[in-house]
Amino acid sequence: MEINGNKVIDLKDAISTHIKNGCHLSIGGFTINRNPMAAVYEIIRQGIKDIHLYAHSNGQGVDELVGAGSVSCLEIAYGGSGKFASTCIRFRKAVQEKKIKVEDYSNYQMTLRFLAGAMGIPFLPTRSSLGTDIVKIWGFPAEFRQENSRVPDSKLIELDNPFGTWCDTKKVVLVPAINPDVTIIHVQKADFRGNCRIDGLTFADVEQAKAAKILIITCEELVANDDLKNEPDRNQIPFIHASAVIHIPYGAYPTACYRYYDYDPVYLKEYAEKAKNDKQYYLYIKDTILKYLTHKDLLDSIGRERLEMISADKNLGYAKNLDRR
Amino acid sequence: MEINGNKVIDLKDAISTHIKNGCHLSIGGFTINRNPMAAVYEIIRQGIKDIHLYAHSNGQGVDELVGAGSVSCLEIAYGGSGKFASTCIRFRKAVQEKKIKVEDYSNYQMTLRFLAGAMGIPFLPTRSSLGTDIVKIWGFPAEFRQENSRVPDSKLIELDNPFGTWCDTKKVVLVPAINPDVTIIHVQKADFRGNCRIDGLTFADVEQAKAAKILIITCEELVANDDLKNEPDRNQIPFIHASAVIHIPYGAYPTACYRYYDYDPVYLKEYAEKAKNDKQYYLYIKDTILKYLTHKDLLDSIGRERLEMISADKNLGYAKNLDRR
Amino acid sequence: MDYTLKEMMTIVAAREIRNNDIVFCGTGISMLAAMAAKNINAPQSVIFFETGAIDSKLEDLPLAVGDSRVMYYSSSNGGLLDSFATMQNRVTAKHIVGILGAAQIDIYGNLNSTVIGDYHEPDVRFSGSGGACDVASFVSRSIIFMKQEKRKFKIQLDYLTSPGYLDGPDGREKAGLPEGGPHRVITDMGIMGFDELSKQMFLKGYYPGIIPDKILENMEFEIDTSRAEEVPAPTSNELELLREKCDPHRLIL
Amino acid sequence: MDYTLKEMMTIVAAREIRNNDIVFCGTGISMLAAMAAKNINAPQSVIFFETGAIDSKLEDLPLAVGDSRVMYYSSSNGGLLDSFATMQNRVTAKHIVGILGAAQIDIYGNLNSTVIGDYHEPDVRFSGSGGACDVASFVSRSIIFMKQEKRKFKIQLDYLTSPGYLDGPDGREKAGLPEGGPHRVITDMGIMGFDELSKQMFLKGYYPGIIPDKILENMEFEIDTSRAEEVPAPTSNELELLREKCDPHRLIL
Repeated sequence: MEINGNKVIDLKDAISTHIKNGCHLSIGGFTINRNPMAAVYEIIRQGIKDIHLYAHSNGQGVDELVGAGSVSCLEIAYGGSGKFASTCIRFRKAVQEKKIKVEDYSNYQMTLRFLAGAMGIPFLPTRSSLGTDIVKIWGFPAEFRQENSRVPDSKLIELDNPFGTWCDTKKVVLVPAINPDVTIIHVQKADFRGNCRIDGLTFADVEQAKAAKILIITCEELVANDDLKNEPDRNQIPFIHASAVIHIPYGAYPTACYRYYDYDPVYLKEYAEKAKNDKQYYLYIKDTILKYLTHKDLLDSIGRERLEMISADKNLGYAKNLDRR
Repeated sequence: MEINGNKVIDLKDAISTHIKNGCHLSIGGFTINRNPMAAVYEIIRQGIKDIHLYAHSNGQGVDELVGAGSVSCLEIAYGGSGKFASTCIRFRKAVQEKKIKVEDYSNYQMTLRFLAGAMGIPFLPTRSSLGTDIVKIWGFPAEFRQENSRVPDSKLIELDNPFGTWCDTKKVVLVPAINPDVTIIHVQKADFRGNCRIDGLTFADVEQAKAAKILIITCEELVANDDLKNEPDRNQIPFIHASAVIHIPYGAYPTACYRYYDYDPVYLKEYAEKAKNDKQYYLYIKDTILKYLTHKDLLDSIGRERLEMISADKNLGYAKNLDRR
Repeated sequence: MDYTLKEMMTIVAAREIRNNDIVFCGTGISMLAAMAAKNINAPQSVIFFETGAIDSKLEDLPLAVGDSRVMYYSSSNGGLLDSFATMQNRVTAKHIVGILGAAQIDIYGNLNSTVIGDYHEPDVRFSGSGGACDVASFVSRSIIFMKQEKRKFKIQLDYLTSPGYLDGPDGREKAGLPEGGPHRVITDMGIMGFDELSKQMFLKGYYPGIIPDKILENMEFEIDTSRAEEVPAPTSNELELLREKCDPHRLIL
Repeated sequence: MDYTLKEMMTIVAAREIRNNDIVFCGTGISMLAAMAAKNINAPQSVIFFETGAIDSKLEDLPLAVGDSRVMYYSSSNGGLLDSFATMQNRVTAKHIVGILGAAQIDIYGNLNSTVIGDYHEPDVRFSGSGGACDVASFVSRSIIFMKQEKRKFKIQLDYLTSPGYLDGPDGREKAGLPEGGPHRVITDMGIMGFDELSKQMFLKGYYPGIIPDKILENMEFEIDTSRAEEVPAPTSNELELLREKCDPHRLIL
């Protein structure tokens, strides 16, 4: 990779170059916020299959990838989209119908796993989950783990504190690092080299970004390098981690992007409705995702009025009087 | 502690309340930047002794505390002040004359130790220092460690990777957490509750702050709570960690404070000169620190001209044409 | 004054929150309870989200902990690493109360929010832990919302997602967990505590119009009801503040 | 054109840096070498400080890695955790070259920057590792500045602060360290490399006016000199850019 070059590229090219059948992928965002949805839809359009997917509480993006049949293995802490689906519906179906292999962790554990990957170490310790079935029950069978060099041999390992009772701690759980082939995140601002500025909560995006071999960034605004270097304290991800930068306004739609737009409650409610029924859901994929060539086409079909409805109040960062019932 | 109250207090009171003989203390900053010098000088004025001090590469603050005889044990990665003293002079003397016990770590290890403390876990792993004397040679004797419940029984522990060769790693070094009684940091802006905003590099201040039982904050500007809540992305330390807030302009002087003032090369060079000679150094302590009741008095003796000389360029954040030869 | 069971539950939970508490909350009724406490009885309490926002202004009710509404005018916007470290850190953890929900609970306050049936052949799959296991592992006390149903108050959980007292008084210590654990269970019929010695659930209160036996009928295991008292109904002041300040658009209520 | 030995050393180091390198540097001549590379032969190289600043503009020469001058107009201002994680991370580490200095070096490029004499009864105490041990442990190649003196090129170090190849070709692997290791040693008399097979130091070049024997006289251990060639003196262009762009106020030079 050129550390220093111009990394701006088209979304189709970025996805076809970097996302292969069977690849290990991680996507940023949280439940209904800053999911890299344009990239998710492009993955579905390109018919990529057999993805090994990592997320903590990604919500919408995970559910759509699972629903479209792109995912074979999922390591996750939470499959929910807040009020719109307390359990993501296609995720639930896929697990109940055993269409995907799932491994369950907690949110902190998944975040620590990305952090360990970003730090270049094999594991990190936590006191979370001692005594629970998260430690005792493995979703991926031991044989699968042993045969597959891309997943660690153990889900989690309990370790007696090697420093005795230091910090009043007898035992910890070690969580194994994740180093995805690719991480995709959606951010507010990026420059051509891949410097990123995220407004509002970063969730675990920074750790996910730095843990990956390839980092794909979609952004609301492609700004000049000077615009970011002016305030370096606000740039969470320096360009040395980036492989591809794609300018896609509304790239997180229908999830929210702080200071730019809110989630679209109309879309998310319709989605939850359609997700309950297989036939309806296949129609959704056909008519809402596959039908359009690009994210822009999809947005055009939604129409300017809906996008204005969710456009963020400058001060608050979300749509003030949005009807969310 | 009142999580939510008004934590503004006078420096003398903060130090006399929280810093006791024998206490475990950590101070923020790096070499010649954002050392909490006003607090350091107040500790020296109050004649507090036998401090167990933690820093990574603190530089000036560590050297003055060691020089004044306030420190009995020091855990550190680097005792230097950049060009002004590639090895801090009083630190070197104290070690050579065996006046203090020292334990050596690397910068990353000390930072991870603070992070482990902040995270509430007993240790963190790294691949740094495998095969070196940092692992093999202990500064604190094993008996001292065993007798003293405030230090871990081991300096460092090597551990075979429990996940086999996951992440192509056979072995790691575990560094034990630090939970100081008190951490003191100097920041650009704080409010009465103890929310902090640091401009420029944070070094390891955030981890040091969150690892401590008591956090004392000195700040250049005491601002309204609203002024910080307006831009929460820029506040690295939320008030829930804070115990005391002290408003002290030039509180890092003679070290630098980004966007406010530069280091004072005149002071630092004179200091390095005096530090070489015991008699001269005792005169320095007497005439520059003990002679004055407060940091403001010390600053008055330096004079407005010198402070103007180091005042930061608004754009650059440091003094543009400062003579630093 | 008329009130719904959801309003009753929210207010009963809010009353458990004190000034100087740092309140961890999830989506839905748990968030509403935290907001109600802040608006009614514990104005100095601090609301805190696993996504990394602390002391958000919450001008509008968030519909998820990842909602942009939690990011506005907070004291600090960090990420998941920050929030969970704050819970695991013993200095801050002792001030934190967590509010959780689950699909199943047992007598020691252990929770299941993962599956009904066998993990590998699930009858019903739920969202999974999210931050719940972390919160239950770390914080000094937690408040748990449950529906009062036999299939939810179980002798044996189908999956133990979030630790309560595990198998008894020294369960947490044996497992290596920090002190702390479940403090209250709030249902649509009453409120439970945990016995200081046995760490088993007991009935602390029943709502107006509910008798303790009704509650027992809706549980698979039996609990001590000898200490139970009637829980006062929400006052008109409580209801007014809840309805007007916290959820004027009836998004949760 | 006249030049000082310090200028020669700086430029010899700068020539080792390539476009697409991420250059970790410390205080003093190491920072100057990184700036020289950027201004002379590797304009696309990226300078990076352990304190957390990356790609700083460096309008003025910093006098410490904690100097506010590294914070101005960087790509990102983080902290120590960020910078060292970037070095430990194998994806980024493979692009990183570290520039280090030390009080003692041995034939395998192991470094001492801690003490002369016994650790517990030191004759001379130095600053200690700082980030040096971390850099030497993590990055794919490092460049080491040394003074060419017998007491500094030691058969046996008084203290091994920063790992080179430890005790031989498989030293790093046996110890559990990542691949990588010392690449060049630059002294006031010449430049050394490390043999691909033996991982032992060898003389790669000697400065104009210096003969290899002079270098050997100033080392406690012997190294192969058969591959040594004379190092070209700094060009007038190199010197001009170094003096005028990098250190116009002669703060380091």
